Amino acid sequence: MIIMGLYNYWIVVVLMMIGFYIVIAHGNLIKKMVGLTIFQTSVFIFYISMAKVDGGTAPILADDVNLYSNPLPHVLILTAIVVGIATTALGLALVVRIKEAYGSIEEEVIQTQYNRDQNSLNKENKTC
Amino acid sequence: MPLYINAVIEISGVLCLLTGSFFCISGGVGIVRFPDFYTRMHAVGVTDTLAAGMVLTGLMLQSQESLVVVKLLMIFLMTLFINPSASHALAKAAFHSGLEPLINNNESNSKTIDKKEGNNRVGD
Amino acid sequence: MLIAATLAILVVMILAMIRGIKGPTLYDRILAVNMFGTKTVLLISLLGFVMGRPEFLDIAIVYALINFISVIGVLRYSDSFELKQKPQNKASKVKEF
Amino acid sequence: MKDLLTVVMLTGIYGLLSASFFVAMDAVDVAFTEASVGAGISTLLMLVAVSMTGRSEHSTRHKPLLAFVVVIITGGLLIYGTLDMPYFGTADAPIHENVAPRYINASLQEVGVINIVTSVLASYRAFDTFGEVVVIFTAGIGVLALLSVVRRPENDVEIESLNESMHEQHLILRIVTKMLIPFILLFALYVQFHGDYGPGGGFQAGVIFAAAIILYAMLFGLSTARRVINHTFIRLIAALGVLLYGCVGVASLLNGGNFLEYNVLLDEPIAGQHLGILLIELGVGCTVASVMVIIFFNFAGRKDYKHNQQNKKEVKDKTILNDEEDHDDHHGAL
Repeated sequence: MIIMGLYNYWIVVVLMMIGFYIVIAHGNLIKKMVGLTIFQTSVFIFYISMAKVDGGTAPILADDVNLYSNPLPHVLILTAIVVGIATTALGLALVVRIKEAYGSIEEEVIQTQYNRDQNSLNKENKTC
Repeated sequence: MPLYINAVIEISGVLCLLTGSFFCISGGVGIVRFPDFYTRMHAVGVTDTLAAGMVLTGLMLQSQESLVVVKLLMIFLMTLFINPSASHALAKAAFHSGLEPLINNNESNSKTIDKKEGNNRVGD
Repeated sequence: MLIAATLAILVVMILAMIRGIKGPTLYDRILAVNMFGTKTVLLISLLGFVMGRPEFLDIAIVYALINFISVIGVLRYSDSFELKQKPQNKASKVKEF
Repeated sequence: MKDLLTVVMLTGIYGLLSASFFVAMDAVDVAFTEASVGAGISTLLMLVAVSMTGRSEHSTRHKPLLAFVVVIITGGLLIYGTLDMPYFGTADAPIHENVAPRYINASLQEVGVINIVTSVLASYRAFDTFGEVVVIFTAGIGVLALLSVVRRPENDVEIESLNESMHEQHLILRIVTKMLIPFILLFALYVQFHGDYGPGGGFQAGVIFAAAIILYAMLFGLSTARRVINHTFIRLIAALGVLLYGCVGVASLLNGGNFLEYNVLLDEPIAGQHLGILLIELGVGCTVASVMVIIFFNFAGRKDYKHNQQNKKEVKDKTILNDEEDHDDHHGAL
């Protein structure tokens, strides 16, 4: 009973770790963005589940209700969702530009290509 | 007299909800069990609209406020418009992309292939 | 009764999710997403009644609309994929109609 | 999963699921936003991005074992941290004891708005929301800087011809969309101005408004949509929204109050609050809608542009090949 009251946090932690794993273990940049989205949603769920009060209803005043959920996390998350989509769009735009510049969205390919470019640049500088 | 009408409305609402849930579940079983895309689409496309209509009608019969009924009616109308056209677009896109329906019967299978080839020749 | 209907819809959502994960072709997955969306509309309208505050049906309306938009978008952008991959097949098919 | 389109589809399902979760948790406003954003626009943007960057994932995971160990350790520590947290749903958790009762009890007298979320968003924490709007605006500018392409009129003609062929294919969809779009726009306006009394507000309305325009652009072609909504015009609207928000703040400063203190805007404090909330929600709605439209137009525009360039290249290659063949023929003849 003592432990069971915490299950919402555990779900959040599991989701968060899934997102974290995708971000660090996958080389594909689009997948990294998906992982970030999952991570983000886990934070949303964390806030919203903290705002819930047993027996309370949505924080919109009504005549015969006197127990409401906490409106403050709702406000924070509401704006965070829209900001989240805007930043995701920015990240995807960066991914698209990386694809155009390097011809790939795999981290390793990009890294090797970058190193090669850098080496050739260095050589040119030395010969100069 | 009003009591009697209330009871009828209540019972018909419950019946609508029940049939709606039944259609929902049959569609769900269909989407998992059917062998290929087009049959699955058939299962979903047929039951989705009907089930949504049934459940929404059941809710309409149970609600007291008129605003709620109007909103439910709007959702109902929108599912009537949107679901069939989305299914249509999906089936069309799948067919255009060259996804073939699965045909078990050997005879009819060869026949359709013949037909297709003939059509293609004419088209070319 | 409302709770029974909600449970039925939850079961159907799980079935749709199975198809979405398993689905061999892309179109199976789009179908699963579409079905999931319509079931979410029903679930939200039912939840409003279960929780006793049915005036929040606006969310269900938004869902119905957004579901349509996302299906159209998926078809639009997956279509262009197929167009790139097999242009000839597509062209001949279009001629037939 | 190697197929990125599948990943995007499943992300869409995830968005739908999380929004139903928000409804179950009484957060109707959040569910509203997640419904319009997470399920619709974010899936769409990912799809466009995937269709530009390629569908399949090539590389294998790097050091999956190490990553797994790191994740397990972090997760274990976090779960250990949750042991001291208040239980789910308890009414006397610390989060409910500081400012929340004030918001719930005093909001009706102080702000006069039934929806507490709106009153906190637009009145108590208006400065915070101002920051968020600026972040959205900045993200829009960033996408514009990264993805905008110089368009020439000759490109338009080609895109149009491509669109014409598509129109004939999607006749039914086009008609249904034509019937739906006015309804969606009307509904967006309802959400915008009904935010005081029910779930809704500028953020949600903006996204729904943008979704209608995106639907139009997808089915009737980008150039047609651009003719309806001019590029310069939409950028102007995005900037005007932020400006309107800031101006309300400055106006309240000039009237002798604090920044964004609406009580001083009119004679009656409550009427002033209503006016202030209406104006800043309008500003938020304008900015969010136009930024979303800008983001989508730039993504889709870049895709069409790339597509056209590729087509042109292919055509050019073919003509060059043909020319060479012709030359060869001449040589042979000579």
